[in-house]
Amino acid sequence: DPEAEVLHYWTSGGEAKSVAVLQEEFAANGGTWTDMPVAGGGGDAAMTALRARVLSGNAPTAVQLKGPAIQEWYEEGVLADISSVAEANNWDAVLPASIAGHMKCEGTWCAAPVNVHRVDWIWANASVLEANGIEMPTTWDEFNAAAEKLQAAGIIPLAHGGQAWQDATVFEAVALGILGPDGYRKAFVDLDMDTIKSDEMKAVFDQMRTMRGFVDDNFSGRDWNLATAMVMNGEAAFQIMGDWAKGEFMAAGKAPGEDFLCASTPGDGFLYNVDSFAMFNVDGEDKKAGQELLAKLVVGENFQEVFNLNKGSIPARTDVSLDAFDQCATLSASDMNASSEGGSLLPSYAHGMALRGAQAGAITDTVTAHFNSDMSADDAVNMLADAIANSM
Amino acid sequence: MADISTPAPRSGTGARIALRWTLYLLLCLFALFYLMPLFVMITTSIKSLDEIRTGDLIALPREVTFDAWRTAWSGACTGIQCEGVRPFFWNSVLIAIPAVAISTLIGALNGYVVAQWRFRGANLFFSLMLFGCFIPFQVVLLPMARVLGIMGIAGTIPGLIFVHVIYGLGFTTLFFRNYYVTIPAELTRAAKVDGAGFFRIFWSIFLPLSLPIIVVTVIWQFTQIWNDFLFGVSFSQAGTQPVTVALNNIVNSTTGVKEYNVDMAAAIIAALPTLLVYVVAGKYFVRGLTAGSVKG
Amino acid sequence: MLKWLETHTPKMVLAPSFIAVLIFVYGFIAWTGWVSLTRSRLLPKYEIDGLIQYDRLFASPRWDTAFGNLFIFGALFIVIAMVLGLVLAILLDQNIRTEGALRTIYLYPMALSMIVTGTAWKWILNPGLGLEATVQGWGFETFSFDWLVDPDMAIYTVVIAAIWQSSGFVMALFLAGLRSVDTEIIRAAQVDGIPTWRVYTAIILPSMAPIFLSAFIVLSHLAIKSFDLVIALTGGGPGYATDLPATYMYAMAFSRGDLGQAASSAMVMMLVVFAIVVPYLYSELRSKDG
Amino acid sequence: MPPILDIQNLYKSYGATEILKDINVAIDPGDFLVLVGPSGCGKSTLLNCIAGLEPISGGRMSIDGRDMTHVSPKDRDIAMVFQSYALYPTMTVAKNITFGMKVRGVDAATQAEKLAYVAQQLQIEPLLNRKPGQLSGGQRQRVAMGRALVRDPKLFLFDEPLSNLDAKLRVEMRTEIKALHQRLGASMVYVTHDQIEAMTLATKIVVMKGGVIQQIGTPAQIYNTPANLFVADFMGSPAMNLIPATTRANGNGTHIEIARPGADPVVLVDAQARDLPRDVIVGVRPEDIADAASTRTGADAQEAECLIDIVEPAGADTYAVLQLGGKHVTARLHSETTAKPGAPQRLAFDLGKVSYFSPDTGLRLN
Amino acid sequence: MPPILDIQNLYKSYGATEILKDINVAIDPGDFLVLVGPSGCGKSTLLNCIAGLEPISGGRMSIDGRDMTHVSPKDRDIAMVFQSYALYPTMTVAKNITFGMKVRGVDAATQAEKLAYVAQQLQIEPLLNRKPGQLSGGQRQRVAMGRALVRDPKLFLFDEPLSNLDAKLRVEMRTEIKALHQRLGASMVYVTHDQIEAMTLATKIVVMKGGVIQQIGTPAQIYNTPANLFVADFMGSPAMNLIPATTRANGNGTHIEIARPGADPVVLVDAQARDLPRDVIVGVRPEDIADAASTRTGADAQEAECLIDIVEPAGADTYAVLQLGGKHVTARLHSETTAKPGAPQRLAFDLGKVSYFSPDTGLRLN
Ligand SMILES: Nc1ncnc2c1ncn2[C@@H]1O[C@H](COP(=O)(O)OP(=O)(O)OP(=O)(O)O)[C@@H](O)[C@H]1O
Ligand SMILES: Nc1ncnc2c1ncn2[C@@H]1O[C@H](COP(=O)(O)OP(=O)(O)OP(=O)(O)O)[C@@H](O)[C@H]1O
Ligand SMILES: [Mg+2]
Ligand SMILES: [Mg+2]
Repeated sequence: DPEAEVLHYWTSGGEAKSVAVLQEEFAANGGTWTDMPVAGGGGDAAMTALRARVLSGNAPTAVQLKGPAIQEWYEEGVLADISSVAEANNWDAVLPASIAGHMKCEGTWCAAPVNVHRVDWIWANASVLEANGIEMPTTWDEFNAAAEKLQAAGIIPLAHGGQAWQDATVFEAVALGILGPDGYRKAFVDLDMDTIKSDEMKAVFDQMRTMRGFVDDNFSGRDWNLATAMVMNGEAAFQIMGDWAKGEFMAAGKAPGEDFLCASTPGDGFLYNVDSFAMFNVDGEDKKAGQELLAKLVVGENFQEVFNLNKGSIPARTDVSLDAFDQCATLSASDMNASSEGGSLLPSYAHGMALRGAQAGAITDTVTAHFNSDMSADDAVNMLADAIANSM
Repeated sequence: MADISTPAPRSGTGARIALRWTLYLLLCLFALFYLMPLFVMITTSIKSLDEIRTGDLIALPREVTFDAWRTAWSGACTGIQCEGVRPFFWNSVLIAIPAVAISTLIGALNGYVVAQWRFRGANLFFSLMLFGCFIPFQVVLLPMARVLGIMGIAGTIPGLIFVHVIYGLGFTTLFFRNYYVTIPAELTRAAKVDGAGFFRIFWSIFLPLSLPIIVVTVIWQFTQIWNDFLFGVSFSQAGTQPVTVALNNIVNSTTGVKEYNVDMAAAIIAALPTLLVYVVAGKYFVRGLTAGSVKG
Repeated sequence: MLKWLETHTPKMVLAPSFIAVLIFVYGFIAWTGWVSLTRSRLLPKYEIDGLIQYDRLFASPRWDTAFGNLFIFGALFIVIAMVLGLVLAILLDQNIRTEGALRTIYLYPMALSMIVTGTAWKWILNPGLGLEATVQGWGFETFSFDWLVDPDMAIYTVVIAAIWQSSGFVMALFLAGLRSVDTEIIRAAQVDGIPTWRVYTAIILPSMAPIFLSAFIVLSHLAIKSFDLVIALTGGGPGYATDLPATYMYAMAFSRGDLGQAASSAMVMMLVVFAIVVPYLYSELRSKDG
Repeated sequence: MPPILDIQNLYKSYGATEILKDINVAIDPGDFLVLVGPSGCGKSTLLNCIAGLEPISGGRMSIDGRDMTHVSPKDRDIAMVFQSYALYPTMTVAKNITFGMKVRGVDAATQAEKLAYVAQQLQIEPLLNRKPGQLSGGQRQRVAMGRALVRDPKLFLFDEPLSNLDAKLRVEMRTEIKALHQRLGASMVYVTHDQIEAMTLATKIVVMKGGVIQQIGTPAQIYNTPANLFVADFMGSPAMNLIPATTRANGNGTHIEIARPGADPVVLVDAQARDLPRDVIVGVRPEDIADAASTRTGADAQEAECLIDIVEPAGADTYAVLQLGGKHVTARLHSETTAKPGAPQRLAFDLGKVSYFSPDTGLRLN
Repeated sequence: MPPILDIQNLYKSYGATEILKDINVAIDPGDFLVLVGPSGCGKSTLLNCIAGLEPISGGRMSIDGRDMTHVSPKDRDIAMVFQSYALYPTMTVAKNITFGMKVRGVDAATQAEKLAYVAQQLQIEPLLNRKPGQLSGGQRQRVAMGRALVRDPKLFLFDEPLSNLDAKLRVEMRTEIKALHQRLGASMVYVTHDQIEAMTLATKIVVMKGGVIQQIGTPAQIYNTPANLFVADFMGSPAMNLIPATTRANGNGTHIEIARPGADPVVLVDAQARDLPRDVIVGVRPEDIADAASTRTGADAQEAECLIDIVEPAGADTYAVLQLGGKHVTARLHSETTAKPGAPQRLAFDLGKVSYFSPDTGLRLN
């Protein structure tokens, strides 16, 4: 019988419910699911455990992995090939090309996508905006203008948590807006030094400096959900955060469009953060069968719909009906399709989709150092270039 | 008995009473400092999530509810199971008790040898052992995983016990050695003349003398092992995960809704066994065990 | 044979520990040293590639910060926790009626997992939520305590939380030591007319030198390995102002898949430990033999 | 001048056991009080109470006129030598000795001078840089002495300070203590098991038993007129002979009749007329029973022929044991005596210092 | 029968300091060896070496014919009383005493029986359930004794086992040890500072100084014919008078001329003709200088009129100090002597046990 020990880091109530769907389906198909959840640090802890398990020759059957890490693990020669499942289920056709690209290792399929989180969201408190006569900004200048207005009105313009990954999230949204999708790709996917050292990049840092002025003084170390709560309470107006923030709003009983607004951050493009499962080489027919079944179910329409309804993200498959989804999700899905065709569907560097950990980390180091000091944009750009070079 | 403040006055002088009051005041002030975070944790754990979201985080609860405690104990999700920290307790107990016992015993023996049966190289051994206390656990994670794999105890509770014993030895040896060097060598001598051998002396003379340091060692080891996350997460597999991993899973989801009240309750619950150890073991902080042994 | 066994019992008792230490400490250090010379990323690789990882390490501004923090944090933490632990132990040793309860109160922070207490501390230290807000609420408008969000001061908040967490254990350690001091000697000092504080500083504390060694080792260990604490309290921030080598190493090894880099930072860390601990150990153990 | 030490109705118990019972002692400045008594009778406990190291269960005590009942040891201005030495283990001998002075802010020169003086007196100069753990028992004891001797307190308390010293050194130390006492006019309380020490040093002796004071007096009083059987038996070595006898008053003194096995009773005549009950216990010290050939020819000496059981030569003297009144009686004879075991011998009984005790109460009758 | 203890060329040093130098001692089964010597001379160290508790730096040692140089203490079959007691602090008195038996697997009944016997001998029955911390100094010492006495070893080692006991108890204990020695025929090595203990208990005395053996002999040999000035001076209390003198051989014996201040020299005639150098040191014990009126009228007694400096009554005796040969000389007079300080007195010098020493080497000449 199919068996799977699944290492993942979805442990909060909403997430657990979402994965439970998969487990149920898996069980319905005769499989035995052993749950091995390890939360923490955006999957860092899970990756730690994974490494120990792999080295001890006791790898889990399926692991929640994402981004270039999939390819890195593949290079270590420990990933199983699930091309047969992918081909049988025609994944190529139903997945956006750039997302499918993440699932392939040297031409073979080595992972199965679960969902797409959009990262470049800006959330707003509807009544605060209304009270101050502000529209959702569509350019960074508009955003700055709105922010100044809010500040004058005694409202914190931007709710932000001073943790490196949150800094990076804001940064990449700003970068996408200012550099444009191509510039973003060159800078954060190809690590093109010219782009990195360009004046536009300096403009990005300048905007970050401006944004720093819109954040209250006590932001250091604040959890993202506390920032979200500030928006909910009307203490702050905006927050730039991935679509998981929606879950906090919903959990507090707020309705999208009425109590809070969602929009993509100023500028074109779509930054995605795709969760996926990779299968590890294991012994035993049961486990291999489990891997295949799991892969099939993960990309199956049913799971993609139910899971993402719960999780607040959107299905990776483009052919899932979105009737049941809320307006933010619908917006996200249509943007994804549009940007996929326009070539502006881009991996989020801040969430480990674009670069190897060391490189992404090097960039984040610079971003957070700049954001938390009075470093000039010139210095920041030089530091960024050095850090990237040093991380190779 | 031989506290500095003898003789205990039956009816002390004014200055003495004032001193005493200052002392208690000071101790209570320190206690307040230590209790501050606990206060925050407890108040948070008995607030509703709504109140946390909308209210002042460190204010007293407007409305007291123990739902979070219930959830933390038996309802919080730690993965697809939502059974709270309860199912993981037993794993932690199975790991912590043998690991503490074994490492304390070996540490006591090691300390006894190094302190009382000095031989050439004993100090070198001790230094090597001590330095071992400083090895960053992050460093040992991967090679240890390999070794556990080779030994065939990867992912098992014995494997975890093994790891905890190995990396606890440095400390247990340190504590015991440093306690035993202060015990007069004449005791060992007398026992040797009485015909007692190595183990007999240890068992009959030294162990009974060691209560305070056993308490310290047990407190340290139990805390370290019970609260260990890194080894627990790396060297366990589904079914052998200790309570810290569960706690971590409850607390540390990045993209889920944060339930601070449950987090706090879970953390306090997870700490209860350790607290119990502190209270129980604390009774053995007795004085004067060496009294009357030798003329100095 | 039996006789041989007997005379060598002490050594035989140490042997398993000795072997374990050789393999699991020194073997692993050697392994780390090796890996630090390679370009290992996700998993260890064994092709030696020179000192490149060390070059990278020393070129990294984040490491500079982390390394510098180690000394600020380490020194403050060890000294303050030691002093506080000692003071508490001495105070508790004065025939305190409520010793049991107070002792548990001082100790309990050890029991709590820092991943959660970190949050509580974060709130307390947060100027908008915690102490500053509260005290200002009492009417002291000018009161300011915003270290947590000040990159130059944030490391001190880590020190505060670390002391809060560990000083109780140091207290327990010293208490055990105090309880083992021969009472007759204390009496002799009292009769000699020595004031109480001198009895402690000149007679009791010197005889507790071995206990100090224990406390020092424990605290240095905690200082060097402080990880949860930083992650939970500041996440290394603001920026990476409160990074420590341990968090740096962890980030490199596990978040960033840069194992070689992590290994090199570990080696540098251990070198520092070696440089500090060995002279201390040497003097401590020597004087004991004198 | 108030008594330097005044103890009134002092009680001390450990849990339920009463160790000291109703102790009343007062000593004047310059007194040298020696405490003697069997092992475990409470001597060290009494010293500890005087020093304030043990809380007392009842009574009060003053030093130099100030009430000290609840004053802490360090404020009592005393110096003490502990039976268990209690040296500071981490300090060198020199530090052990000077530490008290240092704390009191005595200047370095004076410290060095006193240290040198004391070290020379105690013959521990070569040991000044050693730690206590590297000393022999006697050396430790001397360091403990040194620690007290450098002080200049109101009261010295010594708990068997010389017990681990060899005879020669002990004599020297004894002389040194005596000199110190006279030089400083210091007041001292001194516990010893050595009778000679007690006799030669004390201005006043306290004999204790089971936590109760049996007698307080000068050495001569204690030795010559013991207050009861216990004191009589306890002080002096070999002990006083305590012989059951019957008395009969008579014109020219008191007739004492002592039964003995297989021979007529010995009848001795005490020249003084005394009012005694019929049955008494007669106390005669061994040195008051001598060879007839010796100088014991004074007014109170009386000869009697006795059968010698045992003869024990002991260097300077020879002891003879005989049976009188159903007791072994020891006589101190000359080392060149002619006494032989099993042979009769004329002995001289000197009744000048005889004591009479009541067999019922044990109390002295004369 | 091989010697029960045979020590050959034993050396012992702590670091660079040599504590014991070339020790050679052999004792036969049943011997009672007493070690005496000044404090710090190495007595305890020697006991520790015999017990195997201190590694020795050179030489060898055998017990009961078996080489024990490198054998561990527990296999040497010895019992030891430590100068520092070394009681097990967490065990009750009873446990302290029975621990050794328990370790050796003695059955419970025997343990109880021996414990009861020893406890009674040592008068510690009421203390059996106490911990050492609750005992007085002398009680601790008795427990330490008890721990040795319940054993039945090849060799007993006692390090000043009675130093903290009062005179009475000490005499009883001494008797008890003597009885034990005779009853069991046990072999013992015993350190004491008490001359009487040494004299009455020993079958053999070893006098040590600075880690070197000065003399080995029976008590009488040591007392009467000390091998050198050190032994002469050390043994006996008050010490032997060592008086510089000049000698002159003569038909009817040896003339000894002792200078004195402000008077003619004292000339004594030793009846034996001896071959002595001109300058000698004459050793005369205090008890051999007596009142002229005493019994010292034997062949060797000679009278001389001397000026008394000090008179010290000491209970049974009175000591007189005078100046002879530039030294203080002590005479033991009768307690009823007529001697007065500053007055002349006829004294009898008994030359029967006189010793002569070389002033250069300190060695005995006769
Ligand atoms: N651990 C040590 N290190 C250095 N010297 C020591 C040590 N132990 C003892 N000594 C020295 O060795 C000498 C002999 O000591 P030992 O204890 O044998 O003397 P002792 O004859 O028993 O004296 P006492 O009669 O005072 O007990 C002493 O001078 C002492 O100072
Ligand atoms: N902590 C204690 N608890 C109970 N009893 C005690 C304690 N300390 C001493 N004693 C008892 O008190 C009595 C008196 O002890 P103390 O030490 O005063 O005797 P001592 O006269 O000094 O005897 P020694 O001459 O043997 O030293 C002893 O019988 C002893 O057993
Ligand atoms: Mg005593
Ligand atoms: Mg000795």
